[in-house]
Amino acid sequence: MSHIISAADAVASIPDGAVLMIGGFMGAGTPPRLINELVRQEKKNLTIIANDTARPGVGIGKLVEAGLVSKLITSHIGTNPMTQKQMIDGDIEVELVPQGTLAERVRAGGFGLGGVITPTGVGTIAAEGRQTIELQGKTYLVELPLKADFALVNAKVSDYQGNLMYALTARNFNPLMAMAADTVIAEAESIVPVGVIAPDMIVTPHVVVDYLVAKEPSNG
Amino acid sequence: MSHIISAADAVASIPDGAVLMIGGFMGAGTPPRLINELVRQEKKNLTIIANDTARPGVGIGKLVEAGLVSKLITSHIGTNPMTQKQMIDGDIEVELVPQGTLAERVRAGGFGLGGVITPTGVGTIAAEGRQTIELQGKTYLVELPLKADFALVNAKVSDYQGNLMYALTARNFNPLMAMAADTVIAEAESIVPVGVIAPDMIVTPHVVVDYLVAKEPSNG
Amino acid sequence: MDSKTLIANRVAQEMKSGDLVNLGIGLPTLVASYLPKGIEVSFQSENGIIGMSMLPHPGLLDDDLTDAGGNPIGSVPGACAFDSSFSFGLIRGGHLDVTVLGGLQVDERGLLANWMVPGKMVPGMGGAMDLVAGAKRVIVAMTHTAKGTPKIVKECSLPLTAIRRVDLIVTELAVIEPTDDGLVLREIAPDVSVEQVLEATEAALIVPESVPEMAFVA
Amino acid sequence: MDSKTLIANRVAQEMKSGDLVNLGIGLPTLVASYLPKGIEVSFQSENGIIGMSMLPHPGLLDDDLTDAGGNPIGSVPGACAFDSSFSFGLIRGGHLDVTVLGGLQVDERGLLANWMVPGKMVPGMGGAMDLVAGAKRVIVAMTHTAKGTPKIVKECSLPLTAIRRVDLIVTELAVIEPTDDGLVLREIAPDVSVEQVLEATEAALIVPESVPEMAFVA
Repeated sequence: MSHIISAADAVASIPDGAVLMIGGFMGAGTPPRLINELVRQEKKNLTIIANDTARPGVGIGKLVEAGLVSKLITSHIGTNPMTQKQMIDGDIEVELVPQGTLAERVRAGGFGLGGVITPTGVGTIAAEGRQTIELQGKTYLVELPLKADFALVNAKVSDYQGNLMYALTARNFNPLMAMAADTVIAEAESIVPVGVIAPDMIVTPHVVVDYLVAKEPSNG
Repeated sequence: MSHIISAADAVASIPDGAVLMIGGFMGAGTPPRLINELVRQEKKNLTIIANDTARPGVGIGKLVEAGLVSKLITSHIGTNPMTQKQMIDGDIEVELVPQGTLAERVRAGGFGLGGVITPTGVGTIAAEGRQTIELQGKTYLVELPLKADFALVNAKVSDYQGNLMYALTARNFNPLMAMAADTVIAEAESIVPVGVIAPDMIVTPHVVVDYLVAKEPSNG
Repeated sequence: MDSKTLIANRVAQEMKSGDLVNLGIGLPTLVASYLPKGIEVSFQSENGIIGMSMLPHPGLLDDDLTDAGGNPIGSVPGACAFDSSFSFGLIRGGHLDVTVLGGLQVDERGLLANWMVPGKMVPGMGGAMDLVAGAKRVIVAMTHTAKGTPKIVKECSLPLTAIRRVDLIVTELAVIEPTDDGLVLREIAPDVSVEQVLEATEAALIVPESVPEMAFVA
Repeated sequence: MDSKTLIANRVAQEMKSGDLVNLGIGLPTLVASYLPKGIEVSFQSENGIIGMSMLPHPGLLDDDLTDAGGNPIGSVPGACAFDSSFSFGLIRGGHLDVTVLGGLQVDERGLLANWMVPGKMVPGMGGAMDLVAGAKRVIVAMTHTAKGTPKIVKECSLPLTAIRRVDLIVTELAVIEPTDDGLVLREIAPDVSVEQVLEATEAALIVPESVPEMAFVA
């Protein structure tokens, strides 16, 4: 069961220096109001775990642009020259992780698994600092789980309790991250009464969602 | 894209001695027509990977009753005295696996992961013969992936291409197994035109389903 | 109150609103019937649902909606269905607040054995090992003895379910809490004396100066 | 035909009906436009969909339906959406029949480097490492040289994407197949000579007695 909270109050509960997982893929499925609040409240020194940093002015790109990010665990920054510049200038520490491995590490964090055993990255520089394991005649990397202080997730629809469903490619990392953080804050495009979303359509159950961002009145 | 096939022909393609994953939990979500065909065609010496053997006369219980099973990898046989008897008599070799570990092992098989790192079973007899690994100060078991020659899965609805959706607790192991076998045979309660199931409702994409069991005319 | 009712009723007092709760098959299932008024919890069934409820009518049996024992159930509005790997992700990942399980033995270390009797009964561990390894709180709900033979023992002779200490043991005689120091007798059942509990228990029990009677809420 | 069209067109001939295909960003994306008639494949986008298609109309831009580059796409009837762990389960688990990727270098062992130039360009590997490690068939679609500097080299100087040998290299000059024996020149582009290919290639090429011209189907 989630508590209903304003975007401002939700973000106010996040301290400087927090580790945040943020859903989305190139901005699709990244919670827009929570991102804007992070910028408005000038949260400092954030560690962000996310697939990418989108483009300047888009999604997580806004956090980079505002200089709020000190560390990134991500699979791709090639579409955001600002991220690359801050990395080269030493302002952001970047840990690059293969995308499938990133997904599994977040899942492992949320699912109580001790790590991930993957063939991806074996023999490349992504294997540096990783333990390897031989199983059934093949070599794999052992990748550690990821957890966060907060997960900021974006859903297409939530019910009043915080049961979430996602739409198309905006799903991506959101359901995985909703399992892997101490505090889960969900923003939804629309919020409907309990029972409106069929049980088989709900991807994230309300029991893992701590806060649901309240509706804002729409003009029009 | 799946080929449409009769239940009889689908089962005829399964040789004696095959390794089968069969979806379902106490019979819920176990494909009924495929089970009946396995019995009718008297497939011998099967290795079955499944959550349980249900009850006598129900689901996988029918295969046990007919004496078709020589090996079982499963989490629970307590509800089927016939399975227990055949195990004690030495007719069925049973490997008991914690349920969550079984689910992850099947998933690892289908998802190309080299194994599963789990805290479940550490320090118990379920750890026997398992490699252990220390990560971040905790001890885990390394459990190996499971794959099968065939997966027999049961869906609530399929479209003509073999895109599958499941209902409620009949989902269970089905979507995991549909990823983990060389040949996947799906049986669905109903079959609808392509496009009828929304993209967010499809849990198993048609690309992994090799055969879809044809509709049978209903009387009534 | 018979023994089962008493145990289920007492266990039910442990639930807090908002908890995600998994009830084992058998006695633990009864707990759902005794939730104190105003306490709202969600019930998970490990075969793949949060939001299970009693079936309101026999005419509504659904092959696709069953509990972990394969029995037909109902679901509440806001229920959510998922596959077995997600279900155990909830359990193993620490999202499950409470699991209530039956027990064959619990020992002085607070370790539970509840899934097999070698040579006699080998049902398999089902989800029990994951539940004990992963749930935030593990409550064992069982009769105090098996036809007079103590089930709370010095050290489990039966195969362990996990090496994680359980959090509470509730029997028809007592409420016992495993701690760093050993098993502490927290409550006794109505009309039961501390001596009776000690007599029915093989394990050493730490007995505080005063042991209150089990509390129930209507 | 310009170079890109030629490469995309030739790569498209490699597709078989029923294939699940993942096209990398940039040049590989063009492959979808040149599928031979009657060949029906499914396109996966690793951000979470099977069944992506071109967007039919700019008025239908959808924030929730994008390709791996964040650009709006459409979907075909029977499309299926899923999360990132499932998407890479398809890739890593051997369910993806073909991936077409760009390349910075491929070497005599058939190993690919395509994700960073140390000190210059560090975009990150995105899904490339999983794709090369996991796809049944890896096709590299790239220009033969980078402004004259050979990209098919003796040994990659750039960081490898994986230690798995790729299956085919298609450039505007040639089709080259990495084998146990080394890189075999399979086809040359129209109006290109074997000598021109050898000159533009740093790696040793095995040249069969006859090297046919690239085949295209309208």
